[in-house]
Amino acid sequence: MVNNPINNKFSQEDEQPNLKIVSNEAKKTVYQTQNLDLWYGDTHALKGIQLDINENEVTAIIGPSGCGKSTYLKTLNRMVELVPSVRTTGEILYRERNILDKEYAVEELRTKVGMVFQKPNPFPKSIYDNIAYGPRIHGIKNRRILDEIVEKSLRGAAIWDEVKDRLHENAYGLSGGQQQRICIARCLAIEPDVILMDEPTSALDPISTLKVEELVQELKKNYSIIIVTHNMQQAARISDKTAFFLNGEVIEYAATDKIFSNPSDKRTEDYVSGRFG
Amino acid sequence: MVNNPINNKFSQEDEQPNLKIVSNEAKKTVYQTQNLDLWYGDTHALKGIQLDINENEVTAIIGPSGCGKSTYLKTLNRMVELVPSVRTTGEILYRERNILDKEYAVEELRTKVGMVFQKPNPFPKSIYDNIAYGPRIHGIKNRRILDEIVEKSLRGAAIWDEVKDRLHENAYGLSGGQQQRICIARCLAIEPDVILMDEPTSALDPISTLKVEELVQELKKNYSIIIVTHNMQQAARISDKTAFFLNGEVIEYAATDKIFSNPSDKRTEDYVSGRFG
Amino acid sequence: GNDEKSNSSSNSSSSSAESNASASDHEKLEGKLSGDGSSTVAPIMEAIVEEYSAEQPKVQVSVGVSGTGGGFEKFINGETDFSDASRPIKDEEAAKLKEKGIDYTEMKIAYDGLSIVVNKENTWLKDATVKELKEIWIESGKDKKWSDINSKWPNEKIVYYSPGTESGTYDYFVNDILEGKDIVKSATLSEDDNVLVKGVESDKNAIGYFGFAYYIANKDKLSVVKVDGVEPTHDTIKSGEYTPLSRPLFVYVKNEAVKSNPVMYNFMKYAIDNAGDLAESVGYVRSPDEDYSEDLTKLEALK
Amino acid sequence: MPKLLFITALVSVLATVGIVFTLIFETVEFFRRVPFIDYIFGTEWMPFSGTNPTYGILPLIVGTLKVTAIAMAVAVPLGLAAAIYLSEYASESVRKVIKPILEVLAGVPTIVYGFFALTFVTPLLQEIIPGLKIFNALSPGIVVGIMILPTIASLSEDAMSSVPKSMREGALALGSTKLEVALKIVVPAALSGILASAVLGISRAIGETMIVSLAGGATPKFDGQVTDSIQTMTAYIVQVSTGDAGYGTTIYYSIYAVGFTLFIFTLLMNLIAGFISKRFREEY
Amino acid sequence: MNYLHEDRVKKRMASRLIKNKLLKSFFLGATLLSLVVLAILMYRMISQGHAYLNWDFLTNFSSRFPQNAGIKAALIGSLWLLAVVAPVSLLFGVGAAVYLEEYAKKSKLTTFIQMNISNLAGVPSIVFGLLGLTIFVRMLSLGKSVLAAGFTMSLLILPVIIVASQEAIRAVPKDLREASYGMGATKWQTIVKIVLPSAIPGILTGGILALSRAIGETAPLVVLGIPVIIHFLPEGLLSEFTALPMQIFDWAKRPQEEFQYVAAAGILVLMIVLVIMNSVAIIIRNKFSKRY
Ligand SMILES: Nc1ncnc2c1ncn2[C@@H]1O[C@H](COP(=O)(O)OP(=O)(O)OP(=O)(O)O)[C@@H](O)[C@H]1O
Ligand SMILES: Nc1ncnc2c1ncn2[C@@H]1O[C@H](COP(=O)(O)OP(=O)(O)OP(=O)(O)O)[C@@H](O)[C@H]1O
Ligand SMILES: [Mg+2]
Ligand SMILES: [Mg+2]
Ligand SMILES: O=P([O-])([O-])[O-]
Repeated sequence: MVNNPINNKFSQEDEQPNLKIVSNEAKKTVYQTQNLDLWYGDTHALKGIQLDINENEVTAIIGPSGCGKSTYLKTLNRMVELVPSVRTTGEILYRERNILDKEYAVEELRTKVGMVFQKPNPFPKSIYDNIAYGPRIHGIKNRRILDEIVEKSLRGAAIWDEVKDRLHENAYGLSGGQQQRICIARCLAIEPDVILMDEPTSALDPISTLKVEELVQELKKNYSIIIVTHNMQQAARISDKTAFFLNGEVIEYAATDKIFSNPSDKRTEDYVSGRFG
Repeated sequence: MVNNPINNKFSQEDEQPNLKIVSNEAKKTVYQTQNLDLWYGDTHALKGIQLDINENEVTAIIGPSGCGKSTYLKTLNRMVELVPSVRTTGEILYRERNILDKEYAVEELRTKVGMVFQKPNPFPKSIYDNIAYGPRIHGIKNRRILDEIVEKSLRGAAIWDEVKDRLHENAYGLSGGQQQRICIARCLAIEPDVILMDEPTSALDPISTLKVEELVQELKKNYSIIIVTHNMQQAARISDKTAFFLNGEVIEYAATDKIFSNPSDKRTEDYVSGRFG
Repeated sequence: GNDEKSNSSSNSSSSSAESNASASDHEKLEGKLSGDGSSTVAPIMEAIVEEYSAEQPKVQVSVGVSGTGGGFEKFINGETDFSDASRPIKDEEAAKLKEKGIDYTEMKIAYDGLSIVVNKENTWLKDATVKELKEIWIESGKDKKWSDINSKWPNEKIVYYSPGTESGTYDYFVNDILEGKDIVKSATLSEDDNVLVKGVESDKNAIGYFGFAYYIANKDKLSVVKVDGVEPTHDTIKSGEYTPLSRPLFVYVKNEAVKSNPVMYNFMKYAIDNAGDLAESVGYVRSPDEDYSEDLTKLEALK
Repeated sequence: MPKLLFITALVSVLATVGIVFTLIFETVEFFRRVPFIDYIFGTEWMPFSGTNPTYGILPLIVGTLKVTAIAMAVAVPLGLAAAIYLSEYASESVRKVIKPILEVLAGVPTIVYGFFALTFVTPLLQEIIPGLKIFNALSPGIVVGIMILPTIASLSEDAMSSVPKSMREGALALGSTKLEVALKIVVPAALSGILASAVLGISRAIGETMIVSLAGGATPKFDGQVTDSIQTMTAYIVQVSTGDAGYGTTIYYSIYAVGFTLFIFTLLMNLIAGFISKRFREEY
Repeated sequence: MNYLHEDRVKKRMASRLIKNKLLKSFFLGATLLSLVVLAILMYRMISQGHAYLNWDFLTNFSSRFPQNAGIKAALIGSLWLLAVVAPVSLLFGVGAAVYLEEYAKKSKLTTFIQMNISNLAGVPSIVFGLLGLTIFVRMLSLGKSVLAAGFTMSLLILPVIIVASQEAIRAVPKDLREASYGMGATKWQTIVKIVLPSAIPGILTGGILALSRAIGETAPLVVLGIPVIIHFLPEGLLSEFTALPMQIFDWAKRPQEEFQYVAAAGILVLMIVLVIMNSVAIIIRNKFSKRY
């Protein structure tokens, strides 16, 4: 079913865009998805997904509304399980361990795999408490250590300067774009390995969007990032590889440049040229 | 404030796309917007809008999220008044009468100016009752006449064949695309002069989108259509003229071809080439 | 007066100032007591508790007003130390108490005159014989008009108000006037005596009956009916002239409580010593002095 | 933790079990003394009769239904009208003022309403209706209606407010007046919620106690009069509780039988409410 | 073909607009009616009761003399009652709501519990009185104590609190839970740190409204046989006590007309207590409502 699942690390490197700095060694994969099928009750939302995701890269997932982008993303940290009717088959190996295995403690997984959502969703608490939330639930109580984590995370999310003087104000007082960066900082505070982002800029204005995009580029040095977006230009701008989903299937997965300039599949071409969606 | 409000009917005709059938006589305007300013409380959402809209054409309004597209559209049938804090200055002449005048009964205006929304919003009634709703409130009770109107409207919205055998089933049983065409049919049933559409396909799948787009092309023979869309390709495909909004201002208004191939304003160019939004 | 029996703490006055003064002579007691029962007796009991608690502020006396029968129900269940009653205990109730092993003693604490009342605008019924009363109140299987009783009276339906069927007052009326026969079905029966006052007050064709105290409190709103020529007053009730509608009011005491709870003895003694005055202060009639001395003897015997 | 929480959730089940348990033993005892058929079909309720007590529940049920019917006749139209005003016409600031006042009204203790019915509404009605007795079904019925009006208004308003805005916009965009939107779109769409609020109102009217005890009288009657004294099931229980049902008498057991009947009624209302929300649920 | 002729539409427009206006006034009138009733009610109580409402009224026990009668025992008794009902009903109510919203699987048992709760909400208060009399007063031998009445009232308002808490918990945006889970928080951590803090305004508003119902309920107390002649304050949970509505009921039954006014004064006190409780609820709601 899957059309062109180009998972080969070497072929992919040949197609890396020239403008991006490409490390010459073969990238390691963080996630390997094998034969993943997912149902919401009777709705077959993901169909035979095969997808390997590389370390320290930005992987974009694009596709029309309802094609399963969010569902796939949420499967990677098992958030999808919050829907009671969900059923999955197949495997997702994260760092060689199958996360769909019930033995795998979700709390552990989600500590390693952070997530940023479409709508900024800070907690109704102070900025400080938002960032400190993760470390605290993992048992860190020492105020000095927390202070340090908060500062580091806010700096990491490029928002320290904007909020450092009002760490104890409610996060709801911030603008949408700032809130989204707070959410990213919150996610950094648990020192994840992978960051999942579901349309993180779709609720933001152009300038905030730009800031978040720059941040993503910065973060990929230390984290592996998987980002869902409906904005094809955004995918083209910031990602290294792009997967095109349609009706729950991966139609094409390749270096971003290839997807946008020379897709193998007619449907990909139709989509990226804006003929639907 | 307004940057390049190209309202000149003649210059515009020169720039009509070659592929479209262009009538040679000068088009009449249905709407003339003059110095329109609008505030939501303290938010200045529309700033000095100048815009003339032609009869029997499709006029597209594009722009990034929050730029005021929907607000402007909703001002044209005064739906914007549903927000209690709204304040407007300036004039909108519809067929030479100022609709912002409190004397103008909104109910009358809205009978002439139909509207189709982003998310299909049929009433929780049968398909038949959905379509017959408008005629009924205008006092048509005769069953035979109603039957006729329902059929005609459904045919007009290109959905008669799909639903003719289940007119008395609940409209919620239909797919999103069908529901959207039901909403269009419902709007046709009151025999409007103008049809406003706010991102009418953004919640639809590709095939339904195509159907609605075809329908719009068909409808413009009898109606003047103003359509808001975030899909630039869609604007390019179906509209005669396009207005580009940014931060509540009209940045550029011209024949669609010009906007997409040779915009006068740098910001328009940035936007249509996908550099933000 | 009843002064022969009085000691320092129980003089005839019901004024709290004097009670307080005498309280200082007393050892302060602590403890709990609870009672329940007749709504007829309630005003007297309230007066007693009010005065007693000024004297012995650390003694906690609580009294419910569940009616004579409701009081006995709790008394039988062992929930209360004493029970107020507007009629003597019934055989069934006594049997139940025996079954449960609860010994009790009956104390008479005052008299009540049951008053028959009619609307102020009622011009025809000023005086009634017991026989007429029976005729008016008995269930005959059909609606009754005043003219059915006496052809000179108006040709209008009689409207009845009676205390709740299980109240001591009702019992007494049914026993003594109706000789155990059924009361008219159409009567409004209410435990709330005020409701009866309101009812009679608002309807020209109404008749009702209830405790003397309620009549006294609403004298100006209602007319009282003489029974066999005798009007209920303090004197006629106390002297026994107002028959058959004057009746004694009781407190039933649990013997065990008097024996084991010094507070109970103290309270009851106070109650008996002051019952006559306090009863009069709330519109009832004091018992003959012999009754109180007899009560006191009984109480001492229980100690 | 989930186990502990589960136990807290079980408390409500235990309460129901407790109620059934409490009622059933005494009720069974009652039916040992009074034939079930006589109880359920009897048209005469005269438990206090010394010679021939009768226990036919119908007069009490009729009394209850009279009050309920009058209450609903007051509460449904007015409550619905208020709900429509609040959800469709009132501005946010008006709603902000009126809703709390409605809540206060809903929170007025029933004893206060009872006092009000007896000392204000009844005399007022007597001016208008000459033959009206001091105790009657009309006055408590109206006051019970006033008491449940806020509940009906507030629940119906919730149901109407949850009709999606898009539905209203759709109708307004077709040139409807607000009235047309309210009556033709919103009310039908919110019908299940509205009906459920009415059923809840009925069930509260049936169970209402103090108002009918104070203002309804204590004369069980099997007829259609509303100007005369009546007695409801609840008022009977109060009458016996404040009076003196000798422990172990048939009267004592009868309050449990009446309580059980009341319980059955509420159960019935609940089933109806459940059925209504299933049957009339509009999907949107 | 044209069905909606312009002049036809225009002609009908006028009458449609008038109808709209007329019914709007009717709807407004119905809304204002409840305000009018409240005003009359308050006016009546104030005009009848104000003369008796003074400091002595609050600090005296009841008396056989109307001018000496006070509400101390009932007021303090009601506060004691509240002190039992509030923790008990909130603990069990919120616990049950958390269980049903966060833990319960969709099962027959869950549906049954939920149905049972909504059914219990409709059971007349007087029936709860019968329950309390049998179980708490007699079976558990708590007597006519604060505790027995408190448990009875707690059960009475439990369904209301459960439903209000469930709604408040449900209203916590899914976003926030997801954010918390997304960071590796356990369910319990998410409930305690995110869900409950956000739901607290809703829970408290619903809770306070339910508690004010418990304060005003008379029928169950009547059935429990709560005493009214009482000249002491409760000293503990097992003390006997009386409560505001009971005292008012008793005064309303007294033979002397003056006691009607004393009863009205008692009603004023009760209403003031309720208004205070309601205001607290409103303040809480307004203060926290704009959080997300
Ligand atoms: N909770 C759910 N229960 C049932 N079906 C669901 C649920 N969530 C999503 N679906 C269905 O699964 C499919 C994929 O949904 P998903 O949200 O992953 O799409 P998406 O690509 O993220 O779309 P969008 O761009 O609109 O966010 C859709 O058909 C959707 O209707
Ligand atoms: N009801 C409202 N109250 C206050 N501000 C509003 C309201 N609706 C819109 N706005 C503000 O007005 C501006 C224009 O909003 P509008 O909805 O017209 O944008 P849009 O171009 O349609 O965006 P989108 O593509 O997201 O639909 C925005 O800044 C928005 O925040
Ligand atoms: Mg999505
Ligand atoms: Mg918009
Ligand atoms: O309350 P009673 O005195 O009438 O029994």
